[in-house]
Amino acid sequence: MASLHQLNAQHKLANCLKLLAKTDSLVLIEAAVALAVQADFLQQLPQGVSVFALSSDLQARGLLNNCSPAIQPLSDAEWVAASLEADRVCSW
Amino acid sequence: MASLHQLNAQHKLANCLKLLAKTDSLVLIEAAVALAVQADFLQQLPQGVSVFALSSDLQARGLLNNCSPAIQPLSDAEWVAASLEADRVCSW
Amino acid sequence: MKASNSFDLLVVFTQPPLTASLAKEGLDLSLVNSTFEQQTGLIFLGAGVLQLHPNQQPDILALKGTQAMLQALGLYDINQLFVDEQALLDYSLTTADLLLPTESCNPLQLQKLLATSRNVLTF
Amino acid sequence: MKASNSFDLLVVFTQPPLTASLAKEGLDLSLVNSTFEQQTGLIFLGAGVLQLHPNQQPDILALKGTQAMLQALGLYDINQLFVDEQALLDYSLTTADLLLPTESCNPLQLQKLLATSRNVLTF
Amino acid sequence: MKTKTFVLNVTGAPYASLAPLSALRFAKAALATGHKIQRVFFYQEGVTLANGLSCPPQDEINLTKEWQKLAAEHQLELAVCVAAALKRGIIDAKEAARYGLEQHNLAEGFVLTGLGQLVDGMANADRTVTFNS
Amino acid sequence: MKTKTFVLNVTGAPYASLAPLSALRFAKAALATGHKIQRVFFYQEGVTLANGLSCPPQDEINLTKEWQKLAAEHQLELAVCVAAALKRGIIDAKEAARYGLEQHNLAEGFVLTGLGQLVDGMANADRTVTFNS
Repeated sequence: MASLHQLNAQHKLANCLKLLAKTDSLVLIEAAVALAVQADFLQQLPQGVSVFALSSDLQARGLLNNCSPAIQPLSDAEWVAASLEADRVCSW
Repeated sequence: MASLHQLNAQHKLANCLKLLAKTDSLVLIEAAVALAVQADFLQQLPQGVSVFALSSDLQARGLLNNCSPAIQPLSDAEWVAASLEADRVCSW
Repeated sequence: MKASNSFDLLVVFTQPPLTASLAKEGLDLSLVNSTFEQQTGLIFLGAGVLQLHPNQQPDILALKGTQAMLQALGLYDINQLFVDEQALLDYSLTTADLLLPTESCNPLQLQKLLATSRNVLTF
Repeated sequence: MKASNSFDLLVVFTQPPLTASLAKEGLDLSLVNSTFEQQTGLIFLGAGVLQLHPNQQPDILALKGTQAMLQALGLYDINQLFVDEQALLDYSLTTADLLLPTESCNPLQLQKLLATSRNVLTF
Repeated sequence: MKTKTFVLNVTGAPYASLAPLSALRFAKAALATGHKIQRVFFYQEGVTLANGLSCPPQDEINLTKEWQKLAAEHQLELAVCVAAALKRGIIDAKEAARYGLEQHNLAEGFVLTGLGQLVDGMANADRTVTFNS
Repeated sequence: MKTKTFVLNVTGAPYASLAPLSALRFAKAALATGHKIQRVFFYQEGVTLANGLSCPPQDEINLTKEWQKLAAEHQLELAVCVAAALKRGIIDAKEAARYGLEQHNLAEGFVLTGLGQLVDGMANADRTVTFNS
């Protein structure tokens, strides 16, 4: 019963981490894609969490090429698919 | 040439701390008065910073009696006076 | 513990009292949810635990606050309130201090609540 | 260093690009300020340094972005841009990567900019 | 692939947030991949998208119009929480009359409705996705 | 005590923030202690306070009316950034005509004006205080 956590602002990360189980996934959207290029972001997450970031949001901010290889860019269609693969979406 | 930093949300503290000089003052307003009862808040500030919190904002949230003794409650009139004593107000 | 229960909707409060009308709109939704006979669980996370702080006097600011709505939760059969154990520590609180009976939960218990609920909304 | 200059207005950008219309409204204000012959200094703080990240393509989202306004700063005699040294490290950037010439500042230098400016607005 | 039904809950305002834009992208991608949008609900600050008097600069996206266009093409329901809307000054002709106001501003294609429509949507859709400020 | 002049810059919306309320408290305290409010400027989301169609529940504070009352008592200037307002659907009769809109909603006592009024205010007042969202 895994959740997809949808994070849209960096400052909401602390609360998101409290509910983020190691079997959950995380998708960075809007301005939160800035986390994808932040040095110490990934080490804050529990081991095993799949991390995605919306491709268009990365590209719009010039961050697509700087994105960590551990973070998978998603097209909008893949975003929709990810929301259905999880059992629920938890938007922060 | 000291500044009064006016902080209205906890998540803005990190940026505020970057510009907060040890000769500056800090006033907690609105929901940021929650910091006044948070265990590790004061130790994040540079030594020497005067810390205030608006009395009414504390009282409205039931926090006036729990407020750390190192934080001075301000009436609205004292808030106005503090804004004039500083050389500028930096609202976060 | 109750944290193994399954809810139709989990409502998560993350902000201290009188932060915009967030908490009020989250409680409005919780009450309406209940009238539709949907099981509702409430989590108070991070600074959200302060929503349950006693002695709130929102009228000092000519604001309305959520005390009356919180008291009404029981009438709507919403009795399952969970609080973030770490947040209680951060704000030097215990469950005995809070306005309503709650269950204190560690991260794994909070995560289990999410994992067993159909929908979740954060406020 | 230029960080000893005194400004009538210091405009502080704290958010990454395309966070609401915050940056745009901060730049609007900076340009108007300049037409009133007020000296304006700009600080890019925390995630705000990403405002100057190259290769932004806001049109991908049908948004407008601030690139044109940033390029126009020079025409309005706004040439003093300061960036948060620590934020550059956090985002693995150097001043050479940025869209415009800037000066990298440590906390004491940033605090001095504030201490010598008449007014400050954060966006 | 099986067709799924979505409810979208938009709680962030245009300009103050990207919520209405992200929800629009999500809706378009969901429809393009064969899914259904059962209802779009506007709550909290999200109700301000339904302000029919907004005049964005001509070279900027008009999100109210984009949503109206998508809704017309796909017969989407654009449901606006009436309590949240009235507080924030988003009002239709009928409510305006009831409050003794001479003007109104609810954009065409949006409907004022109760919070029950969100609850009903969440209970029945395959997936609810919220777009916050 | 010497009388000082303030400019207040309100950038947060009612309901989404406490900015209009905190600014009101500050203004009242400043006036009560003998100071002057040279101008109140509404920028960014703050412009939505000037929506004359807002209908808060009867048992809640109506911040638009509170500001109108204070402004009337003390001849305060309530200046609303026109560019920020038009984007967010806050419009007076004159601008509505220019945009071909049949309705308008700017609350009485508020004036649409340029950003220059904020800059001018900041340059001339003894102290500028901003109230953010």
